[in-house]
Amino acid sequence: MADNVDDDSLYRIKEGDYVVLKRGDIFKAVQIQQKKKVAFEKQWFFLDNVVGQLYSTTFEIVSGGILQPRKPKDTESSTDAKGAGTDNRNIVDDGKSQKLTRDDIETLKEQGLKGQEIIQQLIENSSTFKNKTEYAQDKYIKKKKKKYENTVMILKPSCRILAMMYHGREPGKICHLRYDTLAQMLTLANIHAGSKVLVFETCAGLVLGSVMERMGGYGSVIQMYPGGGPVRAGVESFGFPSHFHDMLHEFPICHVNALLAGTLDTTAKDPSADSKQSNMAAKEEQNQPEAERQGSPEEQSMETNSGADGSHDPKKEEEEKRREAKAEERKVKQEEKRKKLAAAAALLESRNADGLVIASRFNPCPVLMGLLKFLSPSRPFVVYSQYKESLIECYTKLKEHGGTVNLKLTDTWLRHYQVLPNRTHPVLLMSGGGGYLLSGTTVAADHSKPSSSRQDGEPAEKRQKVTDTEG
Amino acid sequence: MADNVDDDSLYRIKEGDYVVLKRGDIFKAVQIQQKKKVAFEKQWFFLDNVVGQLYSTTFEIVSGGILQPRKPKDTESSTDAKGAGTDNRNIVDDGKSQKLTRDDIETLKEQGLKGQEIIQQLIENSSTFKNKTEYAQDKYIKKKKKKYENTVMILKPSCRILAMMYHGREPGKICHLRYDTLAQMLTLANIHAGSKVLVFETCAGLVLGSVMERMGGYGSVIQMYPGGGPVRAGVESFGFPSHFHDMLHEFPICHVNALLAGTLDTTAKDPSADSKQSNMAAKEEQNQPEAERQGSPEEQSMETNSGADGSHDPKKEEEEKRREAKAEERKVKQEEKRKKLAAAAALLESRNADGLVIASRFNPCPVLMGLLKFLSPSRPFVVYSQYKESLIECYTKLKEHGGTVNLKLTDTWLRHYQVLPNRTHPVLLMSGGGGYLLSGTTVAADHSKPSSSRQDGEPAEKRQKVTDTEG
Amino acid sequence: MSFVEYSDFIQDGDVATVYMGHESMIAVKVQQGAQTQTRYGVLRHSTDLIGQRYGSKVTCSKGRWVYVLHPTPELWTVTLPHRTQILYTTDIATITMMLELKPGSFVCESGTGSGSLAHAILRTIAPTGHLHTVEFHQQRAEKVAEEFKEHRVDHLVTVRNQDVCKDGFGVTGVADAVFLDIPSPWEAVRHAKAAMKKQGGRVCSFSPCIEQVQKTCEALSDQGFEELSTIEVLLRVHDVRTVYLSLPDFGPDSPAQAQPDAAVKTPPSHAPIALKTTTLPRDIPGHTGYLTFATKPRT
Amino acid sequence: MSFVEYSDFIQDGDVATVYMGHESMIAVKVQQGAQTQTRYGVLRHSTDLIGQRYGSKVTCSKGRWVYVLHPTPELWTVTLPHRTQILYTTDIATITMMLELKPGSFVCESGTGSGSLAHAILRTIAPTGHLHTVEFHQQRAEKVAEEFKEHRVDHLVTVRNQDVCKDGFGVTGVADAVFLDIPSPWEAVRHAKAAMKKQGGRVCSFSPCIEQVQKTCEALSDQGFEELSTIEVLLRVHDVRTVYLSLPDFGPDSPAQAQPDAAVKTPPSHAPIALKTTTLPRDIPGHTGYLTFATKPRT
Repeated sequence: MADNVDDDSLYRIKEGDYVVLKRGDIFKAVQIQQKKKVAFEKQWFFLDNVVGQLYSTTFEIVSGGILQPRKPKDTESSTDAKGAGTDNRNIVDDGKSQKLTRDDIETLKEQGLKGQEIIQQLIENSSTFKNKTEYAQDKYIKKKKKKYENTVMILKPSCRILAMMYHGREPGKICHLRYDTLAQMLTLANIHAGSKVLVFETCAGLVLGSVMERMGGYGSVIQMYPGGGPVRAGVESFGFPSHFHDMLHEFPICHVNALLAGTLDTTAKDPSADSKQSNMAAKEEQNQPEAERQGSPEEQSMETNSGADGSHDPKKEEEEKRREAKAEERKVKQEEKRKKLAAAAALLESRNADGLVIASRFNPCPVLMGLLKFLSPSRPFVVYSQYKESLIECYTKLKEHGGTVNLKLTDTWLRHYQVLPNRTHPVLLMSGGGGYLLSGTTVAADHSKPSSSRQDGEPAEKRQKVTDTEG
Repeated sequence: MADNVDDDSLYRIKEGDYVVLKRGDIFKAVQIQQKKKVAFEKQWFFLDNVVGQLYSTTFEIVSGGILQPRKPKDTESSTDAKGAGTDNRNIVDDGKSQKLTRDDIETLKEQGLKGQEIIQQLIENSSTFKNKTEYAQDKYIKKKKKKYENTVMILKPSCRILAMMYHGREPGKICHLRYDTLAQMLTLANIHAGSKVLVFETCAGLVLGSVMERMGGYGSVIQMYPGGGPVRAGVESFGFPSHFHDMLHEFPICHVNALLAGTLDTTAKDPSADSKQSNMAAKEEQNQPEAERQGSPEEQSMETNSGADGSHDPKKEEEEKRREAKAEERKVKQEEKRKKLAAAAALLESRNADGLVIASRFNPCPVLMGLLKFLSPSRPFVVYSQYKESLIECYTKLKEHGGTVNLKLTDTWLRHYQVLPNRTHPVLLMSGGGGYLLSGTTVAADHSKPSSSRQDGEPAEKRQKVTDTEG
Repeated sequence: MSFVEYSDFIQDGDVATVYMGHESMIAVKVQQGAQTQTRYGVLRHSTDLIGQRYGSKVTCSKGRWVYVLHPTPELWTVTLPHRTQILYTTDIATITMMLELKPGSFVCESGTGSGSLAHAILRTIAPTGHLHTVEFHQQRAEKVAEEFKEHRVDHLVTVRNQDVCKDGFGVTGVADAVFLDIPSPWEAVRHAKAAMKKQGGRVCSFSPCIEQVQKTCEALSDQGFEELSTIEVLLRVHDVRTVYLSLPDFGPDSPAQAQPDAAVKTPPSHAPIALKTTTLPRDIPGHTGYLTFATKPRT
Repeated sequence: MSFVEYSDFIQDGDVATVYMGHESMIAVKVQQGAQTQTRYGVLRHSTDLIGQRYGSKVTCSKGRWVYVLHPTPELWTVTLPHRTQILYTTDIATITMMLELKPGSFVCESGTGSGSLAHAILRTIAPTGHLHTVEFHQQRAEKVAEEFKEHRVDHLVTVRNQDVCKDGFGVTGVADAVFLDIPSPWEAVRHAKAAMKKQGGRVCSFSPCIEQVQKTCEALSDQGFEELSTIEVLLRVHDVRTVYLSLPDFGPDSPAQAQPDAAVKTPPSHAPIALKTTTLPRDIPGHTGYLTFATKPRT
């Protein structure tokens, strides 16, 4: 009890922290920076005041974008308890919808009413509200909240929160990977401290970060990345302590074949590879689906840009000098890169990784077949795809190829509930699809006696029941 | 009130009626025949006694397979109220499971305990029962019910009951078409009295019968059938009044092209077509999935064989005579067939059918494209398939081809609930898949001006949003 | 045109469905001389609609075209004016089958609401059945009666403006099936029973909340209903689309290819593969209501 | 071997998973000299298991072979001896993420049951976290403690045999997360709160029935928990298969072909097409339980 003060220091917001802003179901990851305007749900504010405050505090946005801690009692919203659907048959639709005028609302604001109270007023003065479907009511409230609510909670980031944030705000950036599906992946791949895990993802770093969180800084994670460089914005949002980054390695997949063939030279720098990589970086950019490249500036700002390459130089006279410095810098960087590559290659060469996680916009089958070679026998792997068809291909290929057992093609179905007295029911909207997973376990390649008729490397019995006659 | 007696006559079971036996969730369709042993849920009995009784009566099976109406109070089962899961943590697993011996059970039987009471005794004397998952408990009760329950309810058949029966007992025979999916089909195809509907199905006649039920004897139904003859066993199980059959027509799809080309000759008989048809009948048989040809004799007996062809003649001496008689009979039949064909052809020729329903084990795309030609513009059609992939093909083809709007590829998700005081939850097992539907509406072929760039015959706007960039 | 009988050509007084695109349709009352403003421009009824074949493509004033479709209860459900929450086709289809509706069925319903279900019932029970529908909101009862007339199904339906929980359905011993979509269905169960034929029939109650279901099941059991069964049916609409998946470049396959001269500036030639697939919308209906069915035994 | 650390080779004392086929696995305690009867024949531990690499194919006495896999919490869940109803991987994965478990987390759980969830928790919180698990059934508590020892995770867990509703978790102010799977979770909510760190944390309650959920939500609200969220996660396992679809024969296409001589005895040459697809099993899990999550705020 005496060390409460010490305890709390871990729970205080510091400058430079990666935090998550929350209002209702809406999340946004930002870094705490002094004097930096932050946009959230159509409002602007500064985070200067939150430094030193405790995590999970709710702040009120007051004039000038200043954040003030809200009084404890004033907890979040009770607009949920609205009683839709069940007793709305008595309302006469008199054609007049909202009885409050804009002036009325301004008056309420001047009287110091909180956003939530104003919304309550709006609901009570709306004759059509009760006539709306519950779904429409939710929509109405959300819209009004966006307009009038002015609180924000500041949270410590976690896999749970970031997975929900990405799914809610920018599903395209994470290949529409739903949080419950990500949860399955982490468990099916037996991610835990002390193991050596391969990750191939184009989910903004969310999957990588989630794997790292589950490993708690123990063991090693090798990010197998396509194109010019590893994408890590999502990893930064986790705000891991710096030692977590010691376990993180990266390896460009364009060297996979060379590594497997034993022809990868990591002792000297390879300029061709570098130029090739930047080529691909450009290409990478182009391959980004349009929807992802669009998006409002606000949404884009959610992600901190990783990598510091490609800077502009406006001043012509200093060009020469800077070019030299840059060349030097590049050399140092390349040396660093080489070392990193060598370290990652060393980890991979032994082909004894403990797990493989794939979640990308690439066709998963060749990715899987290529990376599976790095696993020890008796280790789990899991592949995510938004499309069942591409996992059918993986499944078929693995059955042909052998070397895996326990293959399962699954998806999960997620339902949220409203639990309120006399108004309990599933939430009226649900997520359409959470994506599909193919999971399995590697086994030792069969060098003993090639099994005569069967190639799938799995004992018969059960399988024979599900032949293709039915239907 | 005075005509109650008259009313009831419609509700009394008559000899020759097609009825449905029911016990719990188990249904079986049979015809009432004197002195005919009926097998149901591992028990044998005679239906002689039920003639003259009211529909929906529950009967007790007493010795010798005699059915006796059960006393009214003695309603079905309360073994549902068993209280699983929630309070089973206190049970010590002492290794002894069922405390009742076989002798005990026989004694109970001799004491005249009803099946249901015996089951209750078994449950109460089972120490492991409460430790089982609720799912295992259900399984246990079902197994015991099968063994000890001895009542059967006799129902008037209906689309609802037969659809549930087939789905529960022989899903392979109806292409795994779930009852709720069938319900969607009937509604999406706007099946109603007075219209002209085309049906192509290999669902034992269930879909055809359901369409006929919804048309109530008004209008016309043309069964488009593949192979040697229309399959109608399921239709018979509906027990329709005879005038319903006047609206039912049949047309072999092997004449579709000839009909469309205007070369189908329905005035004279065509021997080649007949031999071809019986050829195909044989082939048809072979094509039946193995699982469907197997099945217990009991299950097979559920379906009355349609068609009377292919009889054996054991007595050699009468061969000649019978052959002549048979030839004559065949002539008469062929003439009937010709007339039927002509009638169906006449209905089809005008190409103004009001609806099209397809549910078969055939690849749906060519079936759909072939039969859609017979519809008027602005008429609904619906195609069922167990496999989404084959409906994607239909969808793509229709978009290319034009002539339809309002295309929707859907499936439904069906959940049953246990609603009991303090034990309300979804049923622990649910049906995996109910199959997929593609529905749409025909429109007039566009003869005016060929639209330049677009072929899909659907206004733009919304469609352009869902292009293929995302993901 | 009627909602229970197809016609081939559009006539004055019909209610036609103007199809502008998926999920974008309107119902239009066809009147000689009238015109309708759509977002594709003006439709002139006399020239653009009357006398045209249902299913025809019609060009609006802005040069964009639409299809004019024959009304069906299902098209009506997506175009009707909402005066209340309505039932949609997925639930309606299930209700229709599970209540065993067919031509000749006598049905009681409450509340009528916006008439979405009622139209589907009428389609199914025509030409010899009858629907008794009870709506306690007067304005709504009048409005829906008017629509039944316009849709030429008024001979099949009786609309009553009363409180079903207090006054019942206004008929006794006639119904093969009863449908309840009211806030307190348990209060109407005894009226449902009274409305039904003594030989028995089917009943259905639609409720969004599980507490309503619990109370209704209790009332149904108390009133001697049998075969209680509560279900939920959800629709999923799959979007058919082609997606493109990139192929990974694992680098040159053999050591020979790995020679610098071979690798330099050769961009990876792995073109994305096309995949025909379906996706679900981001949000889909997660719940409409629970459907509780039961059988009234002979009484 | 341990449940929190991989090894490459099977050693005496390990618990190995013998994989005989999909859904057909057993857990085997490896002991020098022992043998295990499988349906594929006898496995002799000394020769067939000890010293073999995990993932190896091993031939049993009947000549059929099996794979010997390294244990994981997920394999344990499908092979463990059921002493109670257990939680399965789909729910466990969701619980693990939603409770924000990770290395170093301090967790309280009740009841321990058959230990299915506990193993998954231990895997995730190792090497620096701790699990306090409470089971009021003495026999079960002892058995599971024994298993933890065999699985070499006993240093990460404290098993208590007491009634959580009466006596709580036996610790105060230490837990980052609490999990409840008991018949009356609402009675343990205050104990959950007491067990948790003053800075806050996450709680989860698993209940099969909605009434339990309603009472638990009420208790959580009353005790000041926030962010209440009740969800349900269902797994669907898709069977990959090839199906064959017949093609319809609409007869000869052109009048020329329709000549008798062309049609006679020409069997339809429409070979079925093959389709790679998936199907769902006829019956799938329809419900396991509701998962209610909440956040304990700073107190």
